[in-house]
Amino acid sequence: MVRLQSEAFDPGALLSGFCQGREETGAVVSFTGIARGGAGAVTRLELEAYPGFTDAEIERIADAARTRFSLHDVLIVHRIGEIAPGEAIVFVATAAAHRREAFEAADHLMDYLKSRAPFWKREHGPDGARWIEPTEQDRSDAARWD
Amino acid sequence: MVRLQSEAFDPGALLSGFCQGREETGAVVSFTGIARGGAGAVTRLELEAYPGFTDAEIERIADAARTRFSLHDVLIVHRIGEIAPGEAIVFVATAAAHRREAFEAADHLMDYLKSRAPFWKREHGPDGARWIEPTEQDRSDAARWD
Amino acid sequence: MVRVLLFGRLRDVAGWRERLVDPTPATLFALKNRLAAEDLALGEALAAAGVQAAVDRALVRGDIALAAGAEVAFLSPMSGG
Amino acid sequence: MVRVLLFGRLRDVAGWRERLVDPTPATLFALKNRLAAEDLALGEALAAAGVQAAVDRALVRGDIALAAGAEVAFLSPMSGG
Repeated sequence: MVRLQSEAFDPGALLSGFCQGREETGAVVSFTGIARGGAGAVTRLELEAYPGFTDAEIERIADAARTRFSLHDVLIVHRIGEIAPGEAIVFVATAAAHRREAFEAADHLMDYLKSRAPFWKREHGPDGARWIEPTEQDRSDAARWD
Repeated sequence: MVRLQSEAFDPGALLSGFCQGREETGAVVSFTGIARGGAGAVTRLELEAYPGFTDAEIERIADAARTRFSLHDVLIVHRIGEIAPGEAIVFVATAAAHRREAFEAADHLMDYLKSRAPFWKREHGPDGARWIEPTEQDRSDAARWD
Repeated sequence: MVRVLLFGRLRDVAGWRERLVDPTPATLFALKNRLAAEDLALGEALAAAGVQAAVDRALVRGDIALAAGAEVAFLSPMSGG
Repeated sequence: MVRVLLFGRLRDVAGWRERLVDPTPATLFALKNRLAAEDLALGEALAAAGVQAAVDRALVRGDIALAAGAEVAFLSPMSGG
């Protein structure tokens, strides 16, 4: 399931729900991305999605990952709107029979989300605002799975 | 922190606590290992540790991972005693500035725990009990980090 | 009439995020030309590397005919999540 | 006197998980010999591949002198977590 939401969320509550009632899932991996304050350089993050497009794109990647890594389940929750340092931006959880698939799927989904998912992100700080683009590292991380 | 406990735990509650108050941590990865029922073949798992030895060994590996992967924090909770299918056996969480380190550290710690950590594990099922040893896959996974 | 949406930097350049363009331009390129004629800076920004277009929420490469009521989005280079 | 602990399969073989051995054997090997003399099956199991020993919670390779009050653990091949 893929969810974009402007409300803050508790990654632990998401993980609890995701782990429930799994008798044949051996491995659950979660990734939580947290907005960093950069020691005061960033006061807030602004994240925009194109509703109906961004979620459909992510859903497509999640479906492909489900097949590629034999996942039992996958959950992606992404914040949009204004995000304060210390708040969770993204939560990805993957469930599989064995740990290798669960780790690789979560790793892969995060590489995709960080470099190719259709979001527009701006950092606000004491010196004004700036648009963020994926780093070279983000791009080469994502290319590992192509 | 490393904790061995006989009480069941909620991985989500552990993740919530672990994520709190982190303004400079960009990435938290968690792994939850769940006891599988094997479609009825396993009715319960029995896991034994050597208190004062097992926890010290795991602590040593956690400390090494903290340095090797520049972790901000690491938490390992491991069940001992009797475990029912669907219950969490192990929870590992890693916090780092960036996702690559957090993923690799969690992956590494799990490979260690699955193949080399001093536990003795027995599966109980309708056909009796059998001792479990690491699989070839577990051993070669762990050797990736040597 | 088509609905035009701007995302990311493009919005800063144009000073708007959404508007209606009437009558319906025949094609995507015709729409771009019309926006550029009204706002040179936006025209340049739309032509910049990495800017993509989506028609009715599907990415489009090259030109494409526009139907009345279409939703056309111009997407600045994406930031990732 | 030393405290002897068995883990994993070794316990199934011996039928006990913990006992005191008195007087204190001079070395680890002397302790093993004494256990083997009392229980042949346990002696064989202790000599099997992959069985390790820990004295006072530190792994030991080869022989080592034992002090009175030492805790000696014999560890079957570990299962992992």
